[in-house]
Amino acid sequence: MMNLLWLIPILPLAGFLILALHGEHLSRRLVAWVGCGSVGMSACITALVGVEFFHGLPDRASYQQTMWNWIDTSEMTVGLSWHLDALSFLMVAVITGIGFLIHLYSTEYLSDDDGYARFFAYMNLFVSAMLTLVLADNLLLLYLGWEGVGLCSYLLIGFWYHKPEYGTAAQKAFIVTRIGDTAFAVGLFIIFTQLKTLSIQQVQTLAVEAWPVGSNIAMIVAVLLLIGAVGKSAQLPLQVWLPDAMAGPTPVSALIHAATMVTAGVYLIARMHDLFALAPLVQGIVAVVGLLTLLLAASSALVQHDIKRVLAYSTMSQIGYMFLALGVGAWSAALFHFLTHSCFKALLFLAAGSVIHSLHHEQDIFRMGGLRRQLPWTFWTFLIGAAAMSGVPLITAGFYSKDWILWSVWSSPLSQQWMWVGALLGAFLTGLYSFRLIFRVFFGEVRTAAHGEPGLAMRVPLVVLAGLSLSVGFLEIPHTLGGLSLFGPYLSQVLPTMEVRPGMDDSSEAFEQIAVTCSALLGIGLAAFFFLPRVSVVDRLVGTAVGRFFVPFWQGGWGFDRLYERAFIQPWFALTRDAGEFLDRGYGVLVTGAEFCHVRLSRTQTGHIRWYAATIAVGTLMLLGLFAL
Amino acid sequence: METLFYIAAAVTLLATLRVITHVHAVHALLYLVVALIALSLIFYLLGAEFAAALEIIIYGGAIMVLFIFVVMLLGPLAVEQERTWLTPGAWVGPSILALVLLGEVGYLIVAGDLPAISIQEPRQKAVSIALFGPYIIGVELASMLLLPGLIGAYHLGRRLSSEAR
Amino acid sequence: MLSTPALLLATMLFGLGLIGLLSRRNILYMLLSLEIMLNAAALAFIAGGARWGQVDGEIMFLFILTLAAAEVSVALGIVLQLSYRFRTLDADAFSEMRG
Amino acid sequence: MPMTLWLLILIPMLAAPLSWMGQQWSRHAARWIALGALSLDFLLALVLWSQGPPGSASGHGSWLVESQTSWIPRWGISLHLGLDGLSLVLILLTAFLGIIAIIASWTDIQNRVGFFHCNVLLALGGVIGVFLAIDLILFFFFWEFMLVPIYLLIAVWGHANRRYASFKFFLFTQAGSLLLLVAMITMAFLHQQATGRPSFDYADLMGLTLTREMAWWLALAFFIAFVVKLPAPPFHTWLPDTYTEAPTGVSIILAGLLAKTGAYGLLRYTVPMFPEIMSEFAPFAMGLGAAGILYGAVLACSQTDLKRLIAYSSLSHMGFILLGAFAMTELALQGVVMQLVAHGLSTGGLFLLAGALYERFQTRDMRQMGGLWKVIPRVASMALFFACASLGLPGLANFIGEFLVLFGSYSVQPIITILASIGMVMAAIYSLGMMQRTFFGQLRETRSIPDLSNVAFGTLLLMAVLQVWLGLYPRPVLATTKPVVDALIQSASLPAQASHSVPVMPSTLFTSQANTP
Amino acid sequence: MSLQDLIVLTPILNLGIFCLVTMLAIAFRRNHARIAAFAFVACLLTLATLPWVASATPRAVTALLIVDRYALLYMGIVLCTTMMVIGLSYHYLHIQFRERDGIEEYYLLLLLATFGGLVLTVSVHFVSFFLGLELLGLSLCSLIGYVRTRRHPMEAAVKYLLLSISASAILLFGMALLYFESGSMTFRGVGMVVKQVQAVPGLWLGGVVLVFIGIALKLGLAPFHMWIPDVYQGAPAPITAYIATVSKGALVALLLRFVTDIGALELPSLVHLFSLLAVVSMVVGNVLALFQQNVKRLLAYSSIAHLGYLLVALLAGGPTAAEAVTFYVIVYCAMTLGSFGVVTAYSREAGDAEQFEDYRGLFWTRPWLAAMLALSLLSLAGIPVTAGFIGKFYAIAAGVDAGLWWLVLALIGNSVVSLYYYLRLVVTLFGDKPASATTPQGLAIESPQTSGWMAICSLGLVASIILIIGIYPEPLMELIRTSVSNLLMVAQQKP
Repeated sequence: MMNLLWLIPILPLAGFLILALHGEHLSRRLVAWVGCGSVGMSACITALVGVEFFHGLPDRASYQQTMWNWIDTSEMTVGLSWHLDALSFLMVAVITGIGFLIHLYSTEYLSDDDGYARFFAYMNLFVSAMLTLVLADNLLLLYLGWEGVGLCSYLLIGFWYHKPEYGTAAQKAFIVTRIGDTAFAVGLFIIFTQLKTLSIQQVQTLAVEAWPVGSNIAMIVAVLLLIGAVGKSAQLPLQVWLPDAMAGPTPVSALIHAATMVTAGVYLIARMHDLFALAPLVQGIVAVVGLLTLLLAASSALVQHDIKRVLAYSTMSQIGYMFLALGVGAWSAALFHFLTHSCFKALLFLAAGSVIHSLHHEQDIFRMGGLRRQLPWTFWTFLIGAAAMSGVPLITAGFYSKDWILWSVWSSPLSQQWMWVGALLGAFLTGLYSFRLIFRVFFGEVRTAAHGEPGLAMRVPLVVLAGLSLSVGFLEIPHTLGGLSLFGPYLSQVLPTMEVRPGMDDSSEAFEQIAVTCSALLGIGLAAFFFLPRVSVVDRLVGTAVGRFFVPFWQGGWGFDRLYERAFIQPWFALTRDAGEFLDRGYGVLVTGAEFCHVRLSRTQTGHIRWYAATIAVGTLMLLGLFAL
Repeated sequence: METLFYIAAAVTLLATLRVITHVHAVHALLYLVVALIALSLIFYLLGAEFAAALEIIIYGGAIMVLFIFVVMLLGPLAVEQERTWLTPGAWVGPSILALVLLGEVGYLIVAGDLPAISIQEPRQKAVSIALFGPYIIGVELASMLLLPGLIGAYHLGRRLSSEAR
Repeated sequence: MLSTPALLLATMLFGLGLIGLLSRRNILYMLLSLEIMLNAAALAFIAGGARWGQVDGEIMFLFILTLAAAEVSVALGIVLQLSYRFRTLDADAFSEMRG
Repeated sequence: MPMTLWLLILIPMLAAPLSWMGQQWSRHAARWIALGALSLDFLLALVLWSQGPPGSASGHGSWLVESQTSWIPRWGISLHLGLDGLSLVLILLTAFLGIIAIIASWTDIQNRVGFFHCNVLLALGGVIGVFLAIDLILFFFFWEFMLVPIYLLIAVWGHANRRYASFKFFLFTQAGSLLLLVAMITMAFLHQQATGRPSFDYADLMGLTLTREMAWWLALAFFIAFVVKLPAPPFHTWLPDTYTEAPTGVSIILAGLLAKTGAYGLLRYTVPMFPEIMSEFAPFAMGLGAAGILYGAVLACSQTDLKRLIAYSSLSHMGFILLGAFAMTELALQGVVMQLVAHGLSTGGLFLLAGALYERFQTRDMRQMGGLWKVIPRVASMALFFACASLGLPGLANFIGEFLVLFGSYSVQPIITILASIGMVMAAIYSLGMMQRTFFGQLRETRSIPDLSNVAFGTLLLMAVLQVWLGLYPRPVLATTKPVVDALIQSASLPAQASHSVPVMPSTLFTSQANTP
Repeated sequence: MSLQDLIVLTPILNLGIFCLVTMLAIAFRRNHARIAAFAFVACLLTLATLPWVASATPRAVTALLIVDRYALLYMGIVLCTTMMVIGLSYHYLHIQFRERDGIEEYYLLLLLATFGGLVLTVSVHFVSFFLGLELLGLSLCSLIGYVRTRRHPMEAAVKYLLLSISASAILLFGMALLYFESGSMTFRGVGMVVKQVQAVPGLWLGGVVLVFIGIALKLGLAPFHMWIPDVYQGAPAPITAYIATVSKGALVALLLRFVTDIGALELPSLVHLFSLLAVVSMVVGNVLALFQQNVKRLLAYSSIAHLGYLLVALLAGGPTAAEAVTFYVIVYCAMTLGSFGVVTAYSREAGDAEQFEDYRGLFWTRPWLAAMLALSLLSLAGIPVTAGFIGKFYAIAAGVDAGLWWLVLALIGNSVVSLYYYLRLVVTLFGDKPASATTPQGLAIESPQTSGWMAICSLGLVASIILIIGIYPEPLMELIRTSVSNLLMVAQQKP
């Protein structure tokens, strides 16, 4: 069964090829079958492989499969090879599973769109690329998937190409991530130059052997990989593309900009954890970046008007948590949060999509309200998602994952106390903005009438994801609450478990959990206080001087867009405004000079014999003077 | 001897100067003839009496006559100038220079101490021997050279037969 | 020896001829000036012959004479033709081709 | 067997007058003749490829197939052709792109069809000759020979500003190649001084021992001549004008093949002949390459003319070749070869599409386009594909080329390589900008416009498939050129030891006299 | 004059006799075709004597002439070129002289000029040099003004006459100075003086400079090039071709011999003089041609530049230089004949086809003629497959051999510049036919559809020569090598 591994990324690719080359001639029904079917089959194969992976392999170590040698020179041998281990299997499972659900959802969501086949083609390509990314055995193949998902993200953001601003958003997303990718590529160059290999496993072992902890080279490589990860995962300072990326259809946001692609950075850092462990300083930077992003994004999410933008900022914020966890060495916690986040964020996006769908593409939450009764399915699933995101204790998956992270931050030897405080503030803000959304959209008076609940194809994924959002958290229950630990040991094959700082015992853990719970609940409560009443308290707050400063500031994502506009984009346009080039003008001077000489010399050809004779005389005298005297 | 040379040289130069400054074609030609005669005197003084003779005969005679002939032929270009040709003042300059030369020649004849005579055998003989010995090809070539002169003058100088009618 | 002064004279005559060539506009005069230049060259040959006591200079003079005759005949042919056709002997009038 | 080399050159050259005459027989006769000739060439090259086990050929000095006939013994010039992996790959590319160019001209060129194809065939014959000749003068012969037909192709069938462009093209190239000629002649004389007879034979001149100063000047001439053709700044200003003004098919040939001759020259002559100088020179040349990458990219971003944009992007891609060629590591050189092929395919595709757009809208100005995806999805999707190829998307051939170059160069010149990598970001900017301005956004055209014909689409698809194939399985190209690359590296490392030893007489180093007939 | 002398002089004698016979034939009965054929046969027969004579060479005939293989080779060039010009002229004259009024002397003058050219190739003495030159010059002068009904030929004739006599005067004066200084009129005798003394006498140097200036004037080297464009433009097209080829070729033969014999290249100041002339010629010629709108003038300017290239080769000195110069002369003659030949063949009664506009789109109406012109122009530009490339190769090779780096660089720089105007003309050939077919003078163009079979044959021959030399130059190189070695061998043998 394991040898079917290669089919997992290839099937969606086949789906893409069919749809891309022949999609226009297929019926919508067939397109949907191909689009969903390929991912679905991938998911099935994942399941089959999973069965064997859990039972067949001794110690569930890893499984490798090479299709062929991609680059084959005497200096560099890079195979198109797949590497399956616990980490990649987790990713594959999430991608194919959630991917399938979102595909299913899309069949209805986009049912009356012109580019139906195109959409599924891109989506399939994306799934394929994403699977390549996570299954890659070497960094170059990983890079292939890395760029591939970037491309698909670009294509899908700009899916509705007739709106120029969507195209711009797509371009922005691609170029900003490409900056990160370039740094990543340079990192690859250094790794290869130093270690003469690109295989992930070998790189890690060799790096540990070759580079001492904290050495410059390890730091540089780690920083470069971090920049790559930051770009892809929309973390500070390359986070600006994600809010704009919401221009794409909502399923795209769910799949790419919430569940899978944006977490590629997390995956990369986790993958290369040994390398990051060699560069403690960089790991610290990872934590700080995560923390800052989570606060920035959370505060920005508070004041957005567009439902999808709120979710986009929330995504950034949640990925910030993952980075924070990675930064403090809580590898498993980060990936656990990735797992739960994939479920609840996909759920939230899909539910939001359902809202948007039924409101005829209305996305402004200030034009929504009271949808609770009109869209009960959507409401309940959205509520579950929001609860999971806010970390409503005990029943939601988000609680368990976030709690794990916060506990790790609290107890990790690598972290600082203020980090925990920041993360706690983040948890509070999460509750606040999540339920702001709930109260704005589903409570209060009806502002725009909905045209009914979505159909089955959209409802099934919502329900399944809602179920997952509630249940996956039970994979890892802290021992203060019973102590069921499945996830941590599962990943311990691949990722080191975090050591707890001495002096951290159950009591401190309990105290910490209570603090987290309180902050989350406080956020939800405050949201109820702010947004539930008809005359909003918030409006008054916004009117104050402090509010007048902070609201636009937060709305603009802390002004990064404007800063980049000034610092990079405008100079760039100034540079590229002129289509001519100065070197060409240099040659132009030569031409002008020649023309000038020609005109001048032509005037000497007067046609007068006497003038000619005079030149002869003068020439003769001069030459005589020069050479005979 | 040397004085003679310098006087002749002066005459040549003066006459030549007038050739290039004079506005009337015939006058200029007259001066040129004088210059040529003076030059032939110099040739003579340099011992090239054969050249001196040819200078007068061919240059002063044939070629200059050709020139004058053409000037006459030029018709309209010459007609307007015809009146001025007759003024006696025009003859003064050439006459004076010619007289100077005449004096020189007279002196040479009277003085009798000629440099050319000091050469044992007549100069013309040596020239002739050289001309028809080592330079025979040159002579042949020179004779060929006259052919394009002839044909060119014939073809270029002639009017079209249709125009002539 | 008179050969060196003769050479000097030849040079001066050559110069005078050149000046004439440059300063006169009438083609006829230009031809005359050229004759002077040729004559100057001939004189220089004669002077050379005198210096070395050879007859070669004189022989060269003869050939120059031949050239002058041939050349003058062609030149005058052209002059006649020009005067027929264009009614002018102004050298500067013949400057249609230029540039 | 040796005759096949001549056949490779002569088939297109002899078909050229035939296709000219073919004009009188029927409307498409010229095209079919040209197509047939090139297909024949392609097949012949394929046969050669399949016959020669790529592993056994070892680059310089010993060739897969060789043919030598005396030509001008007075100067030691012979008709010496040799085929190795590098030339084989490039000849395959030539024949392939030639076919593409003719297909691209099928609807584009409607007047003087016969003469057009005659010129195309002559030019391609010249290009193949360049790739095969290993006598320097013969090389130069073909090198110059191909200029005239290309010049005519631009000057007669080009766009509005064709005269200016064609002049610029010719003058720049000629300036470079005359320098080359002087350098070649100098080398022949140096050979004469050393051995008593002049020789222009590659092997003879390879073994020449030069004084440092002389080698420096010669190397400079060899460098400039090829860099003009490649091109790299500051000798590139002919490129945008020429590529833009040429008709589609010719643009493909120009960008896909003529630029390659420059790269080929660098690899075949400049680098191995003056290894010592070149190793000193490498930082500068690589810097020039990086400068070309960035400069081309910045200018590509500034363009509003579609073909001009592609032209500048091509300049940018050529920078990688310069970068790699002077890095002198196996990876970089492999990357260079790959980039040669990949760039031919990607730029060829883009020019084909730009031509298709021009045919439909009579403009190349992207400001007058927009939203065309809706009208001509086939063009748009193919453009998207080739734009991706151009920006170096992994999985496509360009990626292999660029990345191998960068991998190979990093170990030599890290800073320059990092600068060059920035070009990847810029490539994204201009490629996507092109897509955005042309195919996305609001639709302006309201009339209905035919999409790509099946033939054109199939052609593009074929190129795309090749891109993907080489992007995922570059082994055929890499393996074929491996011996050449190895030999190049060997020759580069050779003088390091040789410079300390006694100068060896050239004739003993290489035994090319052995195969003189 | 022994029999042996007469044998080696056969070519010259033969042609001389034919001149006289032709004159008699004209006097006897005027018939254009017959006289043309007669002149052609004269050249052909003379040409046929060359191989026969070759066995008896080298041989000095009196002090004036020396007949060696070198001279015979140049004689061959001169004669072949003359034959081509005769071929080109026939149809041209046929059109120009509708009245059949005095066409026949044209051929006689042509033969006389050629005779002069032959004399130049064998001259080693001032007398023969001067007489040969004047024979050539005077005949040419008449030929230039031959179409005396038109203004331009007459204007050109006057200019040529006056300036060519000035040149002769300068040349003669220089010779006189040399004679005065050395007491000898043979080239070698003149050169001996310098070899014997330490310091070069100023008068001698002045004489040499004057002689060179005279030659430069006749060759049209800048800054003595002024007359060239006007005369080229004004002269009837076949005569332009003749001036550009025969008169220059013969003179170059003489120049090479003169330079070799007097050992001019051993004197730095003379080398500098030549370098200066070469560079200035190249630059001035090319710059003047750049935007020229008159085809004949353009070719004239280009010929100035080409003489500059040739000087570079000449300056190199030694066997390679002589070879290169000779090769270049041959190549140059072929391509000049080709280009002016097309101008001739395309000319009409109203005047020569000399404006760019006349040639616009020629390729689409008369492809072969246009191809011929394009071939010649590309050859002039030095593009491979044409003879011009090999010529340029030789010139560069000579320069490189002698280490004249700056001159070689100037040469290639100028080649590039020159390419511009050649291409300008080539591109015109391939342009689109203008809508209104009138010349700037307002004359309606009746572009001739035929050019006479003789002209076409000649052009075809020239084209094939250009291509053959361009593709397989080895036999010609061998021929030149043996011939030239003769020149140098003689130079070394008899000091």
